[in-house]
Amino acid sequence: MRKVYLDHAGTTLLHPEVYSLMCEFMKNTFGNPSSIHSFGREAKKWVDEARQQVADLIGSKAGEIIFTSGGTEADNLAIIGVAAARHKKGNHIITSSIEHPAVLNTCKHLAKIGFEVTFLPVDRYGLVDPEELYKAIRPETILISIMHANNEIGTIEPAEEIGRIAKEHGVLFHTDAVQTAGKIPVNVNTLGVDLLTLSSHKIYGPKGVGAIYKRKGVRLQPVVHGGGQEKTLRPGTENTMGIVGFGKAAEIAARELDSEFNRTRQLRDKLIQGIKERIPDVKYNGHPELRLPHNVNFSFSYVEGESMLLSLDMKGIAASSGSACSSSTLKPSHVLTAIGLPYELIHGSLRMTLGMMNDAVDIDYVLEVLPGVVSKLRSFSPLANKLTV
Amino acid sequence: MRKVYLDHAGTTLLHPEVYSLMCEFMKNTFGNPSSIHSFGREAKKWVDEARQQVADLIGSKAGEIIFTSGGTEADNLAIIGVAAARHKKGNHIITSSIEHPAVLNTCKHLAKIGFEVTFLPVDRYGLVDPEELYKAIRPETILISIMHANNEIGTIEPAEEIGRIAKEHGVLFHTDAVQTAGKIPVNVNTLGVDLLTLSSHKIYGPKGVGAIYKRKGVRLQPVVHGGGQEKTLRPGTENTMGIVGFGKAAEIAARELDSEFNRTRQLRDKLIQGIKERIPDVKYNGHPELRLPHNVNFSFSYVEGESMLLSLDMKGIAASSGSACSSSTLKPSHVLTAIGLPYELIHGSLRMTLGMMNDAVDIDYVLEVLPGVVSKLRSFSPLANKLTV
Amino acid sequence: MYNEIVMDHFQNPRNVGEIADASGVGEIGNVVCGDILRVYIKVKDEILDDVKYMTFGCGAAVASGSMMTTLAKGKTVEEAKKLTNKDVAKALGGLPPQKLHCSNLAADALHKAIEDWMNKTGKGDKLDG
Amino acid sequence: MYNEIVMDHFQNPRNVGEIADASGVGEIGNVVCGDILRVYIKVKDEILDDVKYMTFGCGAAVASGSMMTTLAKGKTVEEAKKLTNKDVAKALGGLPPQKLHCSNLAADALHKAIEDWMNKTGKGDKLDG
Ligand SMILES: Cc1ncc(COP(=O)(O)O)c(C=O)c1O
Ligand SMILES: Cc1ncc(COP(=O)(O)O)c(C=O)c1O
Repeated sequence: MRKVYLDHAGTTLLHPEVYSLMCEFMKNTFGNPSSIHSFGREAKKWVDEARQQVADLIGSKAGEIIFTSGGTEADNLAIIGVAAARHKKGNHIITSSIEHPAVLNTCKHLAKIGFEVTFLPVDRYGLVDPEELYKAIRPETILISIMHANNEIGTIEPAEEIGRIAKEHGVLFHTDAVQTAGKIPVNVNTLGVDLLTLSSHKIYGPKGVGAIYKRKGVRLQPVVHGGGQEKTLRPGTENTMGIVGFGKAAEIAARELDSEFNRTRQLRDKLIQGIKERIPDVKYNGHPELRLPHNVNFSFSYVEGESMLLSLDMKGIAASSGSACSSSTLKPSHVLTAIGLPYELIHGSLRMTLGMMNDAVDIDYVLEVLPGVVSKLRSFSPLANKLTV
Repeated sequence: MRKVYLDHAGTTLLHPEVYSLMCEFMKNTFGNPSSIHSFGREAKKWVDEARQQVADLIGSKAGEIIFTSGGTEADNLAIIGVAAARHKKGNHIITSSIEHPAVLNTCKHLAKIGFEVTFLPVDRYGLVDPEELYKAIRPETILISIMHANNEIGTIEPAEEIGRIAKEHGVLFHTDAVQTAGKIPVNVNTLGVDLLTLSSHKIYGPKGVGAIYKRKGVRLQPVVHGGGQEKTLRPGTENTMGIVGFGKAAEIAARELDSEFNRTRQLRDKLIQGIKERIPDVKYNGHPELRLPHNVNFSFSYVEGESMLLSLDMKGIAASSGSACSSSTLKPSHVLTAIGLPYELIHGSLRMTLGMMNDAVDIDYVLEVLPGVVSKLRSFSPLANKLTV
Repeated sequence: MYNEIVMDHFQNPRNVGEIADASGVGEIGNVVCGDILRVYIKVKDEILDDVKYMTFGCGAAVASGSMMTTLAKGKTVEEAKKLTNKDVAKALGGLPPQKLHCSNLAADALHKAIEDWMNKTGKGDKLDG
Repeated sequence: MYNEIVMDHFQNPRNVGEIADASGVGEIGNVVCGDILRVYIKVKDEILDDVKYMTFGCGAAVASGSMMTTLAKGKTVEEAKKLTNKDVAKALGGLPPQKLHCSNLAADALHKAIEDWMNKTGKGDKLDG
């Protein structure tokens, strides 16, 4: 059976070059980069190189990159780190209602311990309104954390404008660029960010490693306490093999950004077009233009997402959904809720995210399989029959 | 040149079986364990197996293992997690003055935000006195965190006794077993611990992965906030390849515990004996019997540790030191300070930790090289000449 | 995640559809939580001569509906009343813990359909539970 | 960590030892911080005819002492007074940032030795800095 992996926004396979390098590294280099001896110094060299590679992907300096255990920890370090370092300056944080749980739940945690958090609404495409942001800023605002692009619906936020507004008010700006770095151009200076989150496993690097970009001079307090690693901002023996893999993945992503952008965008548009043509009663989610090149998100009336996922999986197609039943928390997607989708369409949502593993034949295969899956599930849906019979 | 790695307490190489398994896993399995589709389910199977392997190493149930990004994060999760969950019960924590910075600095952080922390002293061997612990417990004590064995001097603490005292007082007991699990028998029930920290890279597993054992029923709050992974206690996409490697390493460590214990202990005793015989003016640090089988720690009068490390390194020997200059924080070892060593001997300390990479020929080589290194440095030491000339 | 029995019932759900002249209809769930199960029964001589269901729901819901109808069909009304959500989950060989609540729809919907039939036919007071 | 020049001076430190009939001796550092550097000078006709040092210290301290003595030897006292810790670090091709403070011992100890000689010989007031 053909296998079609359409969950690249969830995680990616290792790029073959990353895989080779990691195996080579793991075989030969095991030192602790903090050690003085030759084994340690050798490991440090690799970590330093990876730091430069990651910095190059986002136009920063190597010294501004702090490696973490992933995007989630990087988001926490940025937000809690600023909150703890600046709480005497103010206690107000602005974020959006469509952030990844790593940002959203961190902000909710801060709200519980005394910070005030504004969760900005978004429009039906998932866009934050810079006007609203402007109005939300108070004298005690210390941080704006708004994602660069959304992981579910692929909408790209007006980060540059947000960066300008933040700067104008002397407020720090953090953006979660987990879904954009390596997919669309990301430059910390163009964006005007002070803090930016990266994750390795979304760009064909290993899982369990990420980074926070911290503009020189921005003060953070650590979330995790311990030894002196990563300038004491992220203590713990470095995940050297993860970092080495991440560095290589960043280098490759930068190198292949343009070609992959165009390639996946074409596949994306073919898939979107095909679904609209072949399946009735669908809703296209997210922005038509301000959209990640690899993101497709539709809701199919009358059917439930997990059932779709299972049916597709049996045909070798891997995708994801914002339905309550397909999430570990059993809650419907807060992103689809925020863009105003009714429950039925949230539960009936399907996200397909393209990447290195896909080609045009995959899209043809999906377009062949998906209509049958949807119509079978609709055939015994009480909603379909209430509404259409 | 012969290479002799004597820093196994710092970090270890990957066991060849771990290496092979990780490469195989990395090549074939990349799914996100939280995903419903076949790629995700396949990854989850591997993670589940690793969880069982780690549980088996310490006699716990798989459901009591929470994977983290390393020993440091596990220590933080245990201590901050309990403090946050139990702060209404009390605000007092007891630890020792020779903990790893991951525990020590976490406790200091809690002290800064309003908790009261007792740092128990140790005797000249590095032992905590259970009597003192007993006396330190107050009605508002919520947690005792005392390491199972010390990473610098190898002293094994009376954990079972501490466990009994904790239980008697209804206080939770956390132990950092990073240096003991896989080296000496560790069983969560025998020890009577509620929380126990593990790190993979000390037992021939990959860096950047660890675990906290949490006895069923013990409540923790997460330190890092985000998605639902690891029962929401440690969110973030799982470091699957790290976890898989850790699991295998745990399995191997359990299998080879007895033989490696005996093998390294013999090498250790040969090295200790040899140093005492060949080098004058040395001080043996740590306990003569209650000691990790692979730990050797000496102070050499009149010489500075980093100089020793560099000199040894040039001869292919990798070791570590508690001198200020060899640490990233430029502070002399708090452990050697706590056992009452004068500054000169702290700066002149040398730790050699044995493991899989060592055999008897290594020890002979070290015993051949080390006396020359020490006497050369002593030859131009103002301390040696002030005192002995 | 799901075992083979569940996957079989999900892939080939038994007794899906509507019964035009049903003796009773019961529906449980709502779009908010994401699972709806509607059951049609045809009662003849106090026996469930036919049972059909429609569902908007996850794999567990589809399979539970299928298994429930399979178990209920041919049973007397009294027997069918005693059919529990647990029985359904058990017959499916178990469900993942976080999915148990989805399977809880199936027997409940059946009981509602029976209740509907009883009300219509005046066969007695409201069924409890 | 250290470059080749530093490692060379660490491995083969120049001018280690004591001068029995030194014109001046200077010592900087203490065991608490972990670095001690003691400098002996032999002054002839206002020239540093010989400079030797002893050290208890890290690689940077050993190398800095070695480089400092190499630079100072043969210089006039006035020239030697102008020798800075920076000069030593520079001649070593640079030191890791966290090690700069160790190298700061070398020129300071030399200045102390010169001061000692000046005090002994009544050559003038305390040298500053
Ligand atoms: C936008 C966004 N932020 C953060 C994360 C978390 O990253 P990680 O899985 O590396 O913790 C993800 C993906 O999971 C994401 O899509
Ligand atoms: C006793 C002890 N605890 C904690 C740690 C920290 O573990 P990790 O390096 O995996 O963060 C170490 C080693 O570094 C250790 O020796």
